[in-house]
Amino acid sequence: MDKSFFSLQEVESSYGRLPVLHKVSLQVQQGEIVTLIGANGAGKTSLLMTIFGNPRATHGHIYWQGKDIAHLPTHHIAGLGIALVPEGRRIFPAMTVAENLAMGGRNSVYASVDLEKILEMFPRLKERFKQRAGTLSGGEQQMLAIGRALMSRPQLLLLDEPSLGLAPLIVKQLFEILEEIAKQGMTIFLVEQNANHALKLADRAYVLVNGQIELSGTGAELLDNPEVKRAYLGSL
Amino acid sequence: MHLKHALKDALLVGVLALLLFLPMTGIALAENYSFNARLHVPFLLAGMVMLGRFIFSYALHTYHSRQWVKRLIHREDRPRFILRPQRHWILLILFIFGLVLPFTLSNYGLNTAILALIYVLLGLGLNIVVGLAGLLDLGFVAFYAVGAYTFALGGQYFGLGFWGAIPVAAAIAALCGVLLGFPVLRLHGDYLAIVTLGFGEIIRLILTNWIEVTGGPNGVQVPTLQVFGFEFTRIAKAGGVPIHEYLGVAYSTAYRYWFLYLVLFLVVCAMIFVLNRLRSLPIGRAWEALREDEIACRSLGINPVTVKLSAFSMGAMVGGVAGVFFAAQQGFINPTSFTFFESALILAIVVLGGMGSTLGVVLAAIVLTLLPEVLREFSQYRIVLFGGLMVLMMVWRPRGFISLQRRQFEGAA
Amino acid sequence: MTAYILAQQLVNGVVLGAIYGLIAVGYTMVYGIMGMINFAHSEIYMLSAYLSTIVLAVLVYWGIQSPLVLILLTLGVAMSMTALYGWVIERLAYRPLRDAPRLAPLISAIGISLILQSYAVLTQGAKTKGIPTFIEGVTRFGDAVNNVQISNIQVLILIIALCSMVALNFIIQHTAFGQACRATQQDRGMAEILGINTDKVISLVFVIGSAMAAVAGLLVTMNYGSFDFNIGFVMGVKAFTAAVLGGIGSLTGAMLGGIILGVSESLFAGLVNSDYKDVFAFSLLVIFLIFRPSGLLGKPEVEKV
Amino acid sequence: MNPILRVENLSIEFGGIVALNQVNFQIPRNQISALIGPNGAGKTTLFNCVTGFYRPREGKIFLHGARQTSELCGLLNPGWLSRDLGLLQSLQARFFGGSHVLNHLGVARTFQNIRLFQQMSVMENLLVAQHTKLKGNLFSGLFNTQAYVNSERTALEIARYWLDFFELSPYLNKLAAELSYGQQRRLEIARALCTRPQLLCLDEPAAGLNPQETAELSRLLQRLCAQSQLSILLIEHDMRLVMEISQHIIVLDHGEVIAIGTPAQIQQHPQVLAAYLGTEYG
Repeated sequence: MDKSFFSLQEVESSYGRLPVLHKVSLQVQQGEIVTLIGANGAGKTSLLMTIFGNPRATHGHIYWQGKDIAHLPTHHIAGLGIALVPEGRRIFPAMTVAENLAMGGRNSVYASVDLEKILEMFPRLKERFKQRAGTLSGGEQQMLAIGRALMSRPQLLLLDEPSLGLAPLIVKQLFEILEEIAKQGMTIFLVEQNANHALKLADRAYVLVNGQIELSGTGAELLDNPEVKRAYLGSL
Repeated sequence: MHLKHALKDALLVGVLALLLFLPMTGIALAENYSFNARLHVPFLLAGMVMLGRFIFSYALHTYHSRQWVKRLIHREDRPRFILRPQRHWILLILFIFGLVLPFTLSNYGLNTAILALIYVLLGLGLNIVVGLAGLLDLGFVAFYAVGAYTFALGGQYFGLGFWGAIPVAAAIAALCGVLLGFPVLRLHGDYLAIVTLGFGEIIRLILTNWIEVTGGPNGVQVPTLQVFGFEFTRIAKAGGVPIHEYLGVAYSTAYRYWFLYLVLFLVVCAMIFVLNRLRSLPIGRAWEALREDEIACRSLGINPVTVKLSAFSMGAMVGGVAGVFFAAQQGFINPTSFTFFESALILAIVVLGGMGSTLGVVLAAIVLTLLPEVLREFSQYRIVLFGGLMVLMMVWRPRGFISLQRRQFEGAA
Repeated sequence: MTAYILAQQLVNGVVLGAIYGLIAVGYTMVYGIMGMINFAHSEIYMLSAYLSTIVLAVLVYWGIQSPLVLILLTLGVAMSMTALYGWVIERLAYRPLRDAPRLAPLISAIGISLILQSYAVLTQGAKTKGIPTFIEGVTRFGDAVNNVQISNIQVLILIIALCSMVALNFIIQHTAFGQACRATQQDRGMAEILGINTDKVISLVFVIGSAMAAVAGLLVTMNYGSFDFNIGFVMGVKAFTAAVLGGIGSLTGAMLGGIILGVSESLFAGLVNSDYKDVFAFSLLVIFLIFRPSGLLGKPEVEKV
Repeated sequence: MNPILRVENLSIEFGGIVALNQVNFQIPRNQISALIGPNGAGKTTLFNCVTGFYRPREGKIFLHGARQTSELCGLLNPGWLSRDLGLLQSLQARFFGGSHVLNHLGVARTFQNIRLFQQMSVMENLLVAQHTKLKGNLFSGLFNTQAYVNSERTALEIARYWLDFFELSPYLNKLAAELSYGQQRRLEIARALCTRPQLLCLDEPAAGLNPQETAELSRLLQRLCAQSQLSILLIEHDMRLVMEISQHIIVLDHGEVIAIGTPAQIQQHPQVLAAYLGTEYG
């Protein structure tokens, strides 16, 4: 039994015949912010989706609080205290903000308490509470997606490229909010292309290349790593 | 342990089956709002289901049997057997066999053989639309009806003969295909299916209700078959010469069937040849490409509208020709031959033959027409069987069992 | 005179439309959630006519006389039986095809409808079946010659249809299941990630759709008094037309589309030609699909490249 | 600059959200140009406008072909009777969309998520691409007339040439679905080239490729541009590849062009660094 809070051990998965992950092992300790960076198509999103069983891991183990969850159906995993803010936000556009948040908290007994807190954290959502989610701006939708994930009172929050398509100012706000959430004791696993922001926020980081973990270390270490600089931070 | 599990599983399924079967099979509605109970039937059926389920779940308790079944029932998007390029002498033997066959059959056998060939033709026609171009047409019977009525009404009003009817019916059916195709090509998959279904029904309703022209539900007499001035009747009806008098042999009804069979057989052979050729021609490739990915086709400069229309009208044309033969064989047609059920049957042929496979469609058409004839007492379960097979094929082998090998190209020079 | 005929056709049309709407619900919900036309839905409706007649016959045989008890019991039993059929069909013929190419579930559905039709013929015979009229009485507005009639059965149809639609709308809009259902409709993968068992949701949608078809089945048989194994087909295409008219995926749209189709079809039959009323309905479907495939209440799709 | 493509004031929106806003740029002839920017910046949308899959709300796109200059948006949104298209094609464009016409003018593309004809063989994929170039109708094909045989021979030769170029010759009879991911990417480019384009648009050609495959692709693209009269526009996230092969870069952010220039210029551009490459690393 692995004692760590959350870990992947030699996980492999594929979409049909196309392999996406190759023996990925990583771990996240309670209270940490861990980030995973990598180029487009490196398999970052697939990794998060594999944790949720779609595609299913064809090999390896995913341990959550000492239990292998690699074979659980997707809808069971949410009930275990893991929440995902997916790539492209994937809010329910035809539902109101209120309904979207309610969807996140449907299995939580603390839903009404948490709703207050979340609306406090994201005042914009409070203003638009009865509005259809599809009419929100990109940044607001991202806040909604995060709020929705928090509604289930998760112990581990997975975020997939939350800064995608957002203006720099909004990205800055977003990372402040993530920092705030982390301060309240949330464990965060952040997948980002915006390596610069992510590495600054993270305690530890992994670099994914072609479905394999190539590098790992503390955020600061990787920020100074010339290889990382070259490939992901754009200075040649 | 697994025995207990299997028993529990079987019991559950059995109770469910009993619930499902109880009212429909256990109670037969009779005249005057009364009913006859025959409760043994649902129990029998449920028992069978239970037993089957028990054997199945018990057999699955080992890892190996599970793996084996998993492999067996795993859906495969490719046909199981791929035939190498056909040997010409086999084709020749089959061809000669087909030519000789009618002379060995009784009138009843001849009729069945002709019907089988008509379904082969219909299957091949629909195969172009559904199998190759991937457009689900549920109103294919409309073109069949158009062909049949073109011959019957054309003969009645314009003195159209059999030979004339074939190209005219082909042209009119193709035109109908284009007319239907143009508006509906904006629709994708499911919508297309339902609109073509509606179209088939519209044609049938018009045939039923436009009594002054089509004779309505009473149907219409098909002109007597006349070829180069010869007739196949005992005495001349349409001003020609009865063929037995000309040849100086005794009259037999078989002559007409022989003639029809042979012409139809040649048409089917020609059709198979054309289809085979088409698959390696630009248009056939474009149909398949369109089925695979329409957006990619557009990016390559292929006009999806003309390609779809060509598939639609080609298919319709073949359906129309089949209709002429049907009318000629029946001698009398009415709208009841052109219901949705007929469309579903043709679709079943295409699906069971493995969509897109010419050989498969030919075999499926022959088997599906002959099967009920061979298993007479079984024939009432025929439709259940077709339906079940359709579901099974989709779940298991959506692309059929057999297919011919694709065209092989030589390597770079 | 024509005003009365017009009014009468209007009444008949609304009643007919209510029934179309009930069946359209099944199409629209399944299409909304799975993006496929449940072709077998019309045969479920056909089956429900048999089931309710059988239940009714058995109940009468057991000596139950009161019309209200009869209707409620029949409705209850027929709905649950039909729902069971819907559930089993989804399990056997659609669930294995979740990620198959688009045509596959449609063909599988056609297979199922062939099976159901012939199941009805094999077990109950091909003859037309009857159902006794046990609710009589007609309300007339106007004098002896010029009048508009509404039979009590028609009133009952409207009441039951309205109640079921209101109930269904409440379920979809305000219950947890309804929310799960809408979430699944908008993004199945995300709903699954949020902990919704979407397989169960889809099963339930089939169950609900089938139960609504059962309501329609009983009401239609009570109204017309007879049915056979063929009634599903035309009714199915028309109900689907209603669903498209209203905008597929929308419950209110289904009801609205049903009423519009029912009324316009009755008016066409009364004013133009009753032989071609089905042709009219089908043409309406074709025209709508071509010029406004998103229906009256739906939103147009954006093509994804 | 002698541009092959000129985009003027292009704007498009989806459901009220502006995806492209007043975009202006030019693509030089016979060079490799790259379109970069963060995810969601509108790159693929722009691609879809250039290749005819989206109709922009306003703006013009000019393709300066070898023989004529065409305004692409006008072809997609013609009047009832456009002079360039003729009556039938105009009607079709109005009712069914006419994106395929752009390919006839010399624009070819690949897709981010590979769109091959999976159940057809490699060679057939390449022949489908030459559909419009194959001479003759149904009957000339059925009866193998000389004209048809000749045009098919030419098509096969062209297909074999590109197969050879992209090192796919050994697989010509395999189904596209049986190829590896990298081979599928290359086949998709070969297929686009079989339509004999003047402008080739590649949507993330290196996505999902491993470093060797990417290097190989880079070499092939450079060779391609050097030896044929071809202009290439590509969307790519792999900055190493972009900086290596492209002579001209356009940076898009939030639907607007924020910088245009050579790789060296782009790497120094403050706004680009802020929006995309990271603030402190320049």
